[in-house]
Amino acid sequence: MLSMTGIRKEFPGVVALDDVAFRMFPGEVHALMGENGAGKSTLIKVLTGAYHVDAGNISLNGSAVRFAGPLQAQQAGISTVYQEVNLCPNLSVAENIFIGREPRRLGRIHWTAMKNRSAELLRRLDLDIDPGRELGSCSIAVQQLVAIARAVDVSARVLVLDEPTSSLDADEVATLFGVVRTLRDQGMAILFVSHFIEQVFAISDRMTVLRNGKLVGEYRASEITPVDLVRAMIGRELATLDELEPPRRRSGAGQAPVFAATVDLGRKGNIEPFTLDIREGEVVGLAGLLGSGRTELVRLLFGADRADQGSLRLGESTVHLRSPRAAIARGVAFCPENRKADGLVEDLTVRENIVLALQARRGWARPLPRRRQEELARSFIDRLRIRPADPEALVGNLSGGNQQKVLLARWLLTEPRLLILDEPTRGIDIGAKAEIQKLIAELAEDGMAVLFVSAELEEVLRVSHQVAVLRDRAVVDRMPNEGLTPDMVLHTIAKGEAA
Amino acid sequence: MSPLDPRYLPIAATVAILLAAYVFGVGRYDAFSDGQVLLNILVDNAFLLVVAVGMTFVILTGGIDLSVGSVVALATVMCAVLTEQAGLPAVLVIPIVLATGALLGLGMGSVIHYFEIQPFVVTLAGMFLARGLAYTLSTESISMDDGVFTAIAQTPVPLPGGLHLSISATIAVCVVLVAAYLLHYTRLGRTVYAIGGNKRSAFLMGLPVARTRVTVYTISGFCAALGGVLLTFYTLSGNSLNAVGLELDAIAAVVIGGTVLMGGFGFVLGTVLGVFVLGLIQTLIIFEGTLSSWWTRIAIGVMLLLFILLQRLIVWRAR
Amino acid sequence: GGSGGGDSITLGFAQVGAESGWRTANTKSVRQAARDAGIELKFSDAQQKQENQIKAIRSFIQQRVDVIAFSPVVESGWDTVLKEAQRADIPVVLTDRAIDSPDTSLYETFLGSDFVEEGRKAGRWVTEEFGDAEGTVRIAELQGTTGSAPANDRKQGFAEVIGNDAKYKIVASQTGDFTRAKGKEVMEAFLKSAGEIDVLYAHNDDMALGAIEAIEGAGLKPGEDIKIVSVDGVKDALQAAADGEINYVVECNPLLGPQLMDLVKKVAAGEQVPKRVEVEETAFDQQAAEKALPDRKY
Amino acid sequence: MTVLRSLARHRLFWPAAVMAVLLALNVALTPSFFSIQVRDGHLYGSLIDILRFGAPLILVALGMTLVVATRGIDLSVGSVVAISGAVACLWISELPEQNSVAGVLAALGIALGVALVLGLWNGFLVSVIGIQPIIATLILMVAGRGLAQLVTGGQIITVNSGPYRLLGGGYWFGLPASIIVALGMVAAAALLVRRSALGMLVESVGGNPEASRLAGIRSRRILVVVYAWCALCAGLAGLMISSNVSSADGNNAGLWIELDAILAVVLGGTLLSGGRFSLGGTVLGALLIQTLTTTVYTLGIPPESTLLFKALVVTAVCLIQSPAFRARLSRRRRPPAPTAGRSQRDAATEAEVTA
Ligand SMILES: Nc1ncnc2c1ncn2[C@@H]1O[C@H](COP(=O)(O)OP(=O)(O)OP(=O)(O)O)[C@@H](O)[C@H]1O
Ligand SMILES: Nc1ncnc2c1ncn2[C@@H]1O[C@H](COP(=O)(O)OP(=O)(O)OP(=O)(O)O)[C@@H](O)[C@H]1O
Ligand SMILES: [Mg+2]
Ligand SMILES: [Mg+2]
Repeated sequence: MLSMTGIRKEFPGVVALDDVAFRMFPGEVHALMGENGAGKSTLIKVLTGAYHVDAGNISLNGSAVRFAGPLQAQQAGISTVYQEVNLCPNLSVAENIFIGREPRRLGRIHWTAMKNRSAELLRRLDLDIDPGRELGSCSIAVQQLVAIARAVDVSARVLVLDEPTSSLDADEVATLFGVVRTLRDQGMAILFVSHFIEQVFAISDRMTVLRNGKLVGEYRASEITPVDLVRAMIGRELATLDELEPPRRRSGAGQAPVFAATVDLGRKGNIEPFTLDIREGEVVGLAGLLGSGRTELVRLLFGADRADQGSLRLGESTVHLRSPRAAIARGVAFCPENRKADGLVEDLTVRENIVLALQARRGWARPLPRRRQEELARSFIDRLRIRPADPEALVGNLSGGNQQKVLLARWLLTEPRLLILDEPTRGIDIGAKAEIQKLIAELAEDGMAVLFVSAELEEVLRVSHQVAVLRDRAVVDRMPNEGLTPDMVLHTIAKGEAA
Repeated sequence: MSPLDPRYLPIAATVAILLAAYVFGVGRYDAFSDGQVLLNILVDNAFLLVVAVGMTFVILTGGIDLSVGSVVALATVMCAVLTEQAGLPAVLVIPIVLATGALLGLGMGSVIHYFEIQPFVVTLAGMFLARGLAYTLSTESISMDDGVFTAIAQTPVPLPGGLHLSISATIAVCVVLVAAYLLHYTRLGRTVYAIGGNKRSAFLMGLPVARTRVTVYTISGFCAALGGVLLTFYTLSGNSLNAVGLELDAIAAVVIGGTVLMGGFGFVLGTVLGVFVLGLIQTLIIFEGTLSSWWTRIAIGVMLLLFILLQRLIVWRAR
Repeated sequence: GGSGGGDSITLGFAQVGAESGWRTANTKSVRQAARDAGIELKFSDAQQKQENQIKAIRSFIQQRVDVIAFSPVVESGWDTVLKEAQRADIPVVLTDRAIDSPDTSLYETFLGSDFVEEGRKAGRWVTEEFGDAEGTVRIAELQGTTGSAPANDRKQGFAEVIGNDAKYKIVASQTGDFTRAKGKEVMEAFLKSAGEIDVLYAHNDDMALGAIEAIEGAGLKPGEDIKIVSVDGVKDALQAAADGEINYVVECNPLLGPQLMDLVKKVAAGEQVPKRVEVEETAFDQQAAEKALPDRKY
Repeated sequence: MTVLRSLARHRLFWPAAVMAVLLALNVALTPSFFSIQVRDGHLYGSLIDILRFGAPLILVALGMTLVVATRGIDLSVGSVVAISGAVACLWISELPEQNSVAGVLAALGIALGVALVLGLWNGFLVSVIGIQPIIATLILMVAGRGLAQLVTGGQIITVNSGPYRLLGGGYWFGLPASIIVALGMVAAAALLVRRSALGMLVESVGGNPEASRLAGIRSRRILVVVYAWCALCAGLAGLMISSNVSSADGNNAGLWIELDAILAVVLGGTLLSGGRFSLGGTVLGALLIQTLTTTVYTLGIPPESTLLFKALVVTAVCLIQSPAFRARLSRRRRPPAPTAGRSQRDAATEAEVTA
């Protein structure tokens, strides 16, 4: 139904796609796989006309097409969720879903109908939020779901989903897959990108693997094993997938001194007062459902939002954080979930983004020597495998996963005493993810306190010594990670009290 | 606090301050309570209002249009030259002038969008161009005694209570209503907001970014030309030195009205209030009538500051 | 007259702005004279914008002042608002600049100077000075702000006079925006690109003063190598004339406050006044400048 | 060839090329245009004039560059120019001995001090109160002009002070002092910004304010510093302008210079949406504008057509600088060549947005 052949796309200095072929069939889910920077998103943008293609052919239903822009692609029945949430933060949720095809009456936009219909659509995705709410104030996960809601509503023939699940938890993923399967059964062709191997195998019928902008191969899901798939992606031999994954943590840290402790810290309208302590050398994972307040909790600890009640002790002194700067000065680092809005400065280079926090702490008068900056940048480029491995590349030009690595590098570099990571592995490929998990373990071993947030419960359980559970913006439980299984945690979440 | 949508807070704040300033004026100056004083703010600023409404569209997309003042001047000169010197009838002249403004806007919008040049420079070049064209047409100021222009200029629109508006002011009110409708109830309007929120996202969402951006500058050019026509009614003359620096007044009105210069947030109603703020400041100063030239400027600056500080304060408190 | 406050006269005065020292002297004179004459003055500064002036006049009407006076920013475009004044029975006095309305009933009288005549005076001086010079007389002209009435008129008057003889040639003409800094900058460029220059005609003194510095910088003697004639007659210019750097200054008198107040009183009392009153103005050569210098106030 | 091509890729190549064309135009009309003579022991010539009259604009634009890099804009520079000149001249005119160096230095110090205070005020409004920069500085633009007139009493204050003349109209080592001062400031700024971390932090604050806050950058302080610096530059430019004509004109000094300054910044390749900035580009932009002005004089373009000419040149510079425009031009002839340079990403992604 849709086929692309001989696709080539060059950016200044980088060949992002080189002679790539890709095809889709109605009633099938086709997964596009590859490491960070392999060219998946670029292929999608080439398909929808968001990028001009340098060479190659695209045909839809047998006739050659070349879209001048996403508008045309949409009109031709291709509906897309791009990787970075590409919505308008200043508009309401409902508008983001319907803009461009608002329900109208007598030629004017019918606002009530729009609100009602979007509420309905959101319910279909199990999302209960006010359609009138400004999108920018919603968490990344919600934004991702809104983008999906926007895409699935069109009477499209092709649905393209670029990492739609990167910040969704298991429940939402299940809901999404339900929707996707229905659409597939109605004969829609679906392109799906994800770094979660299990998800890919759970949903897709066919897979295409890219590596370094080149086509590796196309496989039927039933004819390939996860190990082979990963091997195709990373291009090296693997015995088992476990080779990539570090062993699971057990509760440790024992009786090391407490580094951070809150007593009834809270903020009206954001998060209920909570009491939590984190020891040096201990990784505390935060588990909870979408909107349970994990992000809000960690923002309070970092002073990104100001607490209006309770107290916080960092190290030896009780502090009242008025700004992130105050937190940083006391050895706290915070890697935010929304890398685009809160994290990276896209106009600056990889090097500059990496040293930014360190430089901010030193103040403007004591610049890091250029040579030192390069050393630091290079060491993280190597460790986290940032591609392209060029410290002078502009961060805005990097692929999503690589951007995330840069952000992470910035905070690892500051060598904090408490490292807060909000969805640090969002959009990162399995190889690098394992690397990061290993790194966290090492850091903790060296005495760093870590607060770890992830929508992927597995991951939380793998890296943390302790798991704190949130529900309805309150901390409901905290348990040592001994023999914990995802089900046990989910049970706690569901019940809203200690298991 | 009442559950007022935070987006409307700046507007509510501005209304409150405007009221306070008005009450202050009524208490201090005898003739101030005359309802005509308020209406005159509208009558005297009708052209600014129209220009500012056009500017609102542009700023909402995150752009800026510096050419409006010059386009206003060009429009007045064109009106005068075409009627007085070329002898064309007003019914022909006015459409020609409006089309010229729209065309200039269209040109600038196209260059801005298709060649990706910053709006600031393009419209600055447009500003030079329009003023240069006005000079080329005439460096003298030209009086007009065309029947239609005179009639429109001098026919008051009676209101109850012995008050009256001008036809220009009525046109300005219509423009405001049309603009509010466009922005709130049409796809064009919503796309304007979307582009202001994030141009790239708007593009990826499949919105007609190119068309909308060009349209927005066309609207602004049209509004500027219309403002020029209204100014021609107002002064019954054409003068190439008209409206120097008007672009700043227009931008100020838009921004005081709560529209964010980066785009994406704001309302036409805010712009109306912004124009009223500027007009009221001026009226207060004229009524005071004792300030020297420099104290006049200082007072304008200080009152502007007060308005904005109060606005911020109210918004802060309410949050 | 209106029904303003009791027995004293209220005068609404809408000034152009404060764009030059000349204008400020004009404003000061009006204020001082109003105070001396016991007239209550409502003053408004239009910042060079006609719209603002119209607004001011409108608000004067609202406030029912007894007399309105204003220096129009431009000549045209006053009919509507002046009709309103007429309807409200408030007499209007024009100062400094005239308006071109055919309906002269809209104002009682005009008090001010004739810019075209000033240009002619400058031109006449040039023709006298170079009457018997051989060959072409090469003239550089520093114009005022493009499109402004004094610039247009002074240019026109000057051109009228020198246009009679082909030997006078304007070899360079550019706007200096009525300021010293621009006058200097433009003159520097003239000196390099326009070749020999015999006379400089500046539309106001400030540009001439700036040009003098440029001429000196080029190693020439202002007033000798290049003759200079300018308009206005501010103190610094008379000083320069006395020092031999400017040859001729055409006066444009800003001090019309006392004359204005006389007219205002008469108009308010309903007396008949002449439709046009000229301000007393002269012109200075270098000797006259030296003599006038001690009592120059502006 | 390759050298040429890599030169052509440099983002300042095109403005520089336009400037060269303008200069060539001048030479064609006035053959002596490039000649630089030594007169009374100092350099004299049209090129020197361009630098000399361009010096104040360079200064103002220099300050403006950093403000623009933080996503701001400073409309008040014109007023600051007027105020600082007025303050200095007022002070000097009241000295018993106008030629006293100490007195003049004090005047300069006070004037710059006042400018600094005004800059701090702008910075305060923008960073602490959180007013949008264009409005915050509009306040000072309006009121500041009034302040300048208040200081001068609406008249022109003429001073007669040798030492004061030096700054704007005098010569050091045969070179106009204003050029030396302006270049000195440019060098100082470049050093300050690129040798310290200030430049990077400014670009970060301009590029993404929220991310910068979360990275622990003191954005407020940086904003204040930047506005203060901008006002300081404007103040110095004001001194230069007033010293050049030995007088202070509170009404007209620096009128509309903010537009020229912003234009210089933008022509120099800095985006008004903040982020990356280029001091060298700004200097080039300012010189381009001054060359344009001078060209108008030498070509003898009548004042009523000056603006048309300016519109033409500005449009030409912008178009030729725009990668999209060049791509469109060359797409007609041959397949597109990849554009390179500073705004790689912008060039690439924006081109897509345009489609
Ligand atoms: N606008 C651009 N300019 C320059 N290079 C780009 C641009 N966009 C993408 N690239 C480069 O193209 C390559 C492919 O990027 P792409 O975003 O397609 O990767 P991806 O497979 O989606 O990776 P991820 O899993 O991290 O999202 C990367 O090397 C990236 O640096
Ligand atoms: N279902 C929901 N209903 C209402 N508000 C929600 C919901 N989900 C998220 N939000 C809002 O989104 C914002 C972000 O929530 P927060 O990011 O703290 O949640 P989280 O636990 O980090 O979840 P996420 O997985 O979405 O990141 C909060 O303002 C929260 O109120
Ligand atoms: Mg991707
Ligand atoms: Mg979260």
